[in-house]
Amino acid sequence: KDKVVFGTNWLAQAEHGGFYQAVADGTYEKYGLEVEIRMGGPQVNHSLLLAAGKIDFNMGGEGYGALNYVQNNIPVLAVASIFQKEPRVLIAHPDTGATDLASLKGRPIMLSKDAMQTFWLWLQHTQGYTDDQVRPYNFSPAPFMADPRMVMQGYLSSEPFTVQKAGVKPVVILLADYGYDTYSTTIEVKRDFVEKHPDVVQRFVDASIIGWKTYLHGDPAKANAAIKAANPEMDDEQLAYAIKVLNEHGIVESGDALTLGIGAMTDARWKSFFDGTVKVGIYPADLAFAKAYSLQFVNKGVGLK
Amino acid sequence: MSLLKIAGLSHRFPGGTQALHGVDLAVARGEFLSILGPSGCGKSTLLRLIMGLEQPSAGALAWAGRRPEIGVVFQEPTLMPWASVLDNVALPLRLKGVARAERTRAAQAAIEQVGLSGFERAVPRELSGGMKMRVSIARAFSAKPDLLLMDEPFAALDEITRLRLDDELYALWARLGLTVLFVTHSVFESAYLSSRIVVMAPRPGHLVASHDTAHAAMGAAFRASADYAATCGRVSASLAAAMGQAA
Amino acid sequence: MSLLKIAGLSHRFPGGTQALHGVDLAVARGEFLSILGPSGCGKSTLLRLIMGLEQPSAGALAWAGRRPEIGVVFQEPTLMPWASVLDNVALPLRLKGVARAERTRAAQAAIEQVGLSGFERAVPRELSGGMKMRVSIARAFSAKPDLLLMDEPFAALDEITRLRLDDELYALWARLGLTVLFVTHSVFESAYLSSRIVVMAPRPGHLVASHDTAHAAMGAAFRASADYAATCGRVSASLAAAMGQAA
Amino acid sequence: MSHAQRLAPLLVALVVLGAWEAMVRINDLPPYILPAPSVIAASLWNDRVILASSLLVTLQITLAALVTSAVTSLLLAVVFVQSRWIERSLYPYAVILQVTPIVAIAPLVLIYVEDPFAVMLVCATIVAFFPILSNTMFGLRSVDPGLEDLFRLQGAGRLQTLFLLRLPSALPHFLVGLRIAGGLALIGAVVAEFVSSTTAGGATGLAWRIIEAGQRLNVPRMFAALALIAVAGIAIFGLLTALSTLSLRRWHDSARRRQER
Amino acid sequence: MSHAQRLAPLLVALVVLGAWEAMVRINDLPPYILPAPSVIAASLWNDRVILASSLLVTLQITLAALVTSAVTSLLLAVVFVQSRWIERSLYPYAVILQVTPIVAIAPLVLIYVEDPFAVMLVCATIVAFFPILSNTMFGLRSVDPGLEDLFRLQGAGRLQTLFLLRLPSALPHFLVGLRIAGGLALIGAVVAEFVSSTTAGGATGLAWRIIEAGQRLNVPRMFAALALIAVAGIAIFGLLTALSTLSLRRWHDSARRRQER
Ligand SMILES: Nc1ncnc2c1ncn2[C@@H]1O[C@H](COP(=O)(O)OP(=O)(O)OP(=O)(O)O)[C@@H](O)[C@H]1O
Ligand SMILES: Nc1ncnc2c1ncn2[C@@H]1O[C@H](COP(=O)(O)OP(=O)(O)OP(=O)(O)O)[C@@H](O)[C@H]1O
Ligand SMILES: [Mg+2]
Ligand SMILES: [Mg+2]
Repeated sequence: KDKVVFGTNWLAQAEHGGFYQAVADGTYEKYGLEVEIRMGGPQVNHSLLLAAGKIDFNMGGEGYGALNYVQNNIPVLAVASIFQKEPRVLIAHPDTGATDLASLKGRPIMLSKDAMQTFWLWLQHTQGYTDDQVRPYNFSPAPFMADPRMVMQGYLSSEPFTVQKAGVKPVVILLADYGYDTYSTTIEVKRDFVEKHPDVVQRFVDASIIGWKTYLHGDPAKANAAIKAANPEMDDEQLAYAIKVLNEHGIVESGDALTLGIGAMTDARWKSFFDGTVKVGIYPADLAFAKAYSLQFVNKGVGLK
Repeated sequence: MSLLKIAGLSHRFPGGTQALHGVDLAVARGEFLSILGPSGCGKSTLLRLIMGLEQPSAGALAWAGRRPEIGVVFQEPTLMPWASVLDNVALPLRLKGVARAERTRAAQAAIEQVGLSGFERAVPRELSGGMKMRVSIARAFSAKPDLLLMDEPFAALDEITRLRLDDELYALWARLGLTVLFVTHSVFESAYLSSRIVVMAPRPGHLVASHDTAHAAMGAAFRASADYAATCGRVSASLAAAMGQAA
Repeated sequence: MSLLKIAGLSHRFPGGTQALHGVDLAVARGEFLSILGPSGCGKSTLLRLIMGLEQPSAGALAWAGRRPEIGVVFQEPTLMPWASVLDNVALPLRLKGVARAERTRAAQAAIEQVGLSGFERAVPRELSGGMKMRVSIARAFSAKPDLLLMDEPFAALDEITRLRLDDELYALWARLGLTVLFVTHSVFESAYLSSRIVVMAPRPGHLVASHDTAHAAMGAAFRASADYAATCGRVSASLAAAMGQAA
Repeated sequence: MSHAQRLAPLLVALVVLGAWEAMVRINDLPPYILPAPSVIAASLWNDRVILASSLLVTLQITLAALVTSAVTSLLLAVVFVQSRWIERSLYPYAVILQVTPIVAIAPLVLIYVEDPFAVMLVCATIVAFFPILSNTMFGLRSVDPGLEDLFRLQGAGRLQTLFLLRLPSALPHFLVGLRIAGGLALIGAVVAEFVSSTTAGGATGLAWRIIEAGQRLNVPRMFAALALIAVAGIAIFGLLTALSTLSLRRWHDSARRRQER
Repeated sequence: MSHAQRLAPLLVALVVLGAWEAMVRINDLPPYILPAPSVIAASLWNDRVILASSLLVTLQITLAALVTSAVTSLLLAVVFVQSRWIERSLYPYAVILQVTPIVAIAPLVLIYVEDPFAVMLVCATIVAFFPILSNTMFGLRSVDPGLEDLFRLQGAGRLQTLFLLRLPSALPHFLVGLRIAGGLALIGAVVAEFVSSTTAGGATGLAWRIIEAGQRLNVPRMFAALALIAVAGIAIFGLLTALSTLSLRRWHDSARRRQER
C-alpha cells in the first residue's frame, strides 16, 4: 500500500467532498493507497510544500497555480481538473439592479488579496471594472451585510448560502458563465514523482474521480461526517446545499467531463485559458505553458460506466 | 508656644519591627532641637512621622495651626539623578511656583553657601558623597522654610566644612527665627547648635533625656566656654546611659 | 617594605573634572594609613584608583607582588537590596567559594561584631542608614582581607557605636597584621587609629602633608595622652592649611 | 487591597457590558455586525464543547511558547550583555526575527519542521521572545555600578556575577518583559495556527474557530472565541502579575505598597 | 566605540551570508526552497522600483503607528498609575486589545472606518502599544521612594510630580518599550496591510509583495521583500537605540559607558 499526503486549499468543505469520500468509503484503499488529507487555510501555502516534497499531491485552486510553477521553473504539473467550471461567483444584494457582471460596474467589490492578481484582472479586462471599486475581503461577509451597495467575491457553494442564512437572498453571478475558463480544483504533483510512480498517480486520480462520482450522486454521509469532524463550522444543511449547487451548475460534470469523464482536461482549453492570462498581462506570451499539465492520467472515461 | 505636640507616639513597621514606643515631645516654635541616639533607635522614623510620611500605629501628633512649610535634608542625598545641581537645588522653589530667574538666583546663593559654586551644571553622579549631601542641604536652605528637618546632614563632611556649615545653619536659624529639628551623632555639634537636646534609647525607640542649653552666641569663643563643655558632658553621659540601657 | 607605590598619579573624569594631580604615596605593608581632606578633594577617587576601578590618566601604581586580597567599605552602603543581611555579609566568602556552614558562621560573627545580631534575615530597606553602613562594614570584616580600604565607614554612626567599632577595627588590625587605608573626616579618629595620616588638598587633589603617629596601644588611656593631643593638633593645622590653600 | 478595590473591575466590566448590550438593542444592530453580550454568552454556552477543546489547544501552545521564549531570551540576553561586540554582532538577528512576519516564513518553517505542534511553537515563540530579551538586557545593564565594582573587587567570576548580581538585578525587568510576552505568546499561538496546516480530524485551536465562524457569518461564535482569548489573556496577565508581585514585594520599589493619596 | 567594534557586525553579516550562499550552492537547493543571497540580491535590484515604493508605504504606516502608540500609551500609563482602582478596572481592556488578533477584528473595523490608511494605523497601533504601556507603567512605579517623599513633603501637585518626577524616572523604561514597539509597529503595519489594504493599482506595502510573491511562487522576490523588512526593522531599532543612549547617557546606569573586561 502506498502512503500519500494530499493538501487541500482550504478548511474541509463540500468542494473537497470527493476526496473525503474516497478516504471515508475506502475507495483509495481499494486502489492500494493510504491517503492523508491536510487542510489548507488562508495563510497556508501548500504549493510550496509540494515543491519542497513535503506533500505528494496538492489541490490547485485555479489554473494559475500550474502556470506559476512553470514560470518559476518548479517541476510540478497538473494531472487532472476535478472542476470543469471554476465556482467563483460575485454576489450582490437583491433589488439593487444587480443582474449580471456588467451591472456591477462602478460598485464597491470586496476582494481577497489573491483575487487581485487572478480573476480581478480578468474582470478589469473583459468588463472594464476599475481599481477604485476594490474593498478588502478577509473572509468575513460582515461588511457586505452592512452595506446594500456592496458586492463581494465568493464561492458558489459557500458565501451565497451563508449570506442567505443571515437574511439576504443574494444575486449570484458565476464567472464561468461569462467565459472565465480556468480549470479548477486540479490535482498537482511533482514531475519526478510522475516519472517514478506513474501508477500511484494514476490510481490517485482514478480513485479521486470515483470518490467524486459517489459524493455527488451516491451517499455522501461518510464524507460529510469526515468534513464535519475536520471543520466543526460545517453542518448538514450547508453541505447539502453545496452538493445541490455543484450538481445544478455542472461544476464537476459539464463540457469535456461529460464525454471524457470527471477530471478531464484538453490542450485546447489550457491554451485558451493561457491566452486569456497573457492578454490581461499576467504571464509573458512565450511561457511554455504546456509544461504546466499532463493529459496522461485523465480523459479515460473513468466513472462514466 | 509649642509648634508641635507629640503624645504617646508609637510606630511598628509592617515587618514587625517596633521602631518607636510612647514618644512624648513638644517642639516650641523657634526652637533648635537636636535629637541624639544610637544607630537604629528610631530617629529617622520619628522625623518621617513628623513629616507625615509614615502613619503612627499609636499616639498622636498635633500641629499648632497649619503645618508649617518644611525644608528637609534626608539621611541620604535623595537627588534627582537626571537634573543638574542647580535644578535640584531650585526644586522646592519651582514647586512653589517661583519664577525661573528668581529661583535661579536663590539656588545660586544656596549653592554658594554650601561651597559648590562651579558645579551648578554637574549631575549628581559627577559629585563626591559629601558634595551630594551639600546639594541636599542647599536645597533645604533655598526655599527658606519655617521648619527645617535635618537627618545627619553634615555626617559626610570634613570637619572644616562642617564647622562652616554649622555656623551657616546657626546664622540662618538665628536670623530667620525658624524652627530646626536636627538629628546628629555629634555631641559637640548638638551642644554647639541647639537650644535643646533630646536623647533617645533604642528598641523600641523612646526619649530618655532632654537637656536645655540656653545660649545666644556662637563662634570659637562659645566652644571654649564652660557652658559648652558642661553640656557636652551631660549629653554624653545620658547617651552612654541610653545605650547601657539597651545592651 | 612597601606594599604599594603610587607615583605621579593623576585622574581626570570624562566630564573634564581634574580629580587628582600628581599624587605620590607609598603604602607600607601592615600600615594603618588614614587619609583626610576636604569634601570633594579626591579621596574616594584615590581609593577607586587603588582598587583598579578607575584607570589613572597619568602616573603609575605598582603593587609589590600580587595585589593582596581587598576588603572594602565604600562611602555608600552598596548592599544587594534583594539579599538578607546575612547573605550580604557572607558575599565575599561566597565569592571565594567558602562552604555555606562556614561562611554563615563567619558572617554571624561579623554581624555580631557590628551589633546587628537579630537582623540577619532583614533586607536592606528595613534597616536604618547607620545599620546599612554597619552591614557593609561587617561584610568587609567577614572575609579577613589582607588590605582593608574604608571610605568614611563610621560617618553615619553615633559616637558610642563609633568608638566601639574604632576599637574593633584597631584590634583586628593589630591582631591580623593587615594593611588599612582609611578615609575619614574625623581628626580624632584618625589620630586614635592610624600609624600614619596623610592630608589632601583639593582641585586637583594632591597630598600636602604626612604625619607619623607611632603608637602601639589604644583605649581610653591613649586618648588622654599628650601624643594623641599633639597629633590631633598637627593634623588639624595641616587640614586648615590645605583648605586655606584651596580657597 | 480593600474589598471595594477588588470589586471595582467587576463593576466596570458590568457597566461596559451593559452599555454594549444597550447599544446593540437600541440601534437594533444585527448580530453579524455586532452581537450583544447576551448573544455571545449564549453562543459560549451552546458551543462550550467545541470552544473548550479549541481553547485547550491554543493554551497549550501559548504556555509552551511562553516558557520557551522566556528561557531562550534569558539565555540570549545573558550572552548579549557579555560584550558590546557580541551584542552589536548578534542583536540585529534578534531584531530580524522580531520583525519577520510569521505569515511569510511559516511556509518555509513547514518545509523543515514536520510536527505541526513544533511549527506552531516555533512561530509563537518568535512572536513572544523579543520583549523579554529587550527588558532583560536592560535589566542586566542597569546593575548598581557600586555593586558591580564590589563584585569585581572581590574577584567574582563571570558566572558568580551573573547569578548573584546580574540576574537578581534584572529580575524585575525580566518580569515586565514576561508580562508583555504572555499576551504575545497568546496571539502568537493564534497566528501560528492560522499558518500551519492541520491534519483533518486533528484538534484545532481558537484561531480556526474565529476564521471559520467569521466566514460563515456566525459572528456570535466568533465573538465567543474572541472572548475566550480575551479572558485567557487577562488570566495569563493576572498570573504573571501575581508572580511578579510575590517575588519582588520584599525589595523592589515598583512592587512596594503605597499609600493612596 | 572602537573601529573594530563598528566593523564586527558587518563581518558577522558577511560570514552569515557567505555560509548561507555556500549551503545553497553545495546542496544545490532550488530557489523555491531557499534562495541564495545572491539570487535575493538580484531580485532586490531587478524589482527595486516596485519594492522601494512598497517599502515607503509600509514605513509610513509604521512611523505613524509608532508615534500614535507612543503618545497613547504614555497617556494611558499616566492615567493608570494615578490609582490602583483605575489600574485594576481599566488595565484588563488594554490586555484585551493586546491579545485580540487583528486578523479577526479587522473586518469589523472596516465596517466603521472608511479610510484604509486609518484602518491600518489603528491595527498597527493596537499591535505596538502594549510594551510601551507596560514598561512606562513599570517606570512610573519605580520612582525612588525618597524623591517621592520629598515631592510630597514640598507640596508638589499631581501634575508637578508627574512632569518633574515620574516622567523623568520612567523615561528609560519608556524608551525600552519604544524599542520593542518599533519592531511591533513594523509587523503591525505589515499585518494591517494584509487584512485591510485595498491593493489594486494603489500603493501597496511590503506585506502584499510577500504574499503575492509567495502565491506566485516567486520565492526570491518574497525574500527580497523580507530582507527589506529586516533592514527597516534594524534601522528603526538602531535609531531608537541611538535616541535612547543620547537621552540617558548623562545619568542612567544602563547607558553608562563601561570598560570591557
Ligand atoms: N563620575 C564622576 N564624573 C565626574 N566627576 C567626578 C566623578 N566622580 C567624582 N568626580 C569629581 O571628582 C572630585 C573628587 O571626588 P571624590 O569622590 O574623589 O571626592 P572625595 O574626596 O571622596 O569627597 P567626599 O569627602 O565628599 O566623599 C569631585 O570634584 C567630584 O566632583
Ligand atoms: N522600612 C522599614 N521596614 C522595617 N523596619 C524598618 C524600616 N525602616 C526602619 N526600620 C527599623 O526601624 C528601626 C529604626 O530605624 P531608623 O531609621 O528610624 O533609625 P535611626 O535612629 O535613624 O538610625 P541611624 O542613626 O542608623 O540612621 C530600626 O531598627 C530599623 O531596622
Ligand atoms: Mg536614620
Ligand atoms: Mg568620598
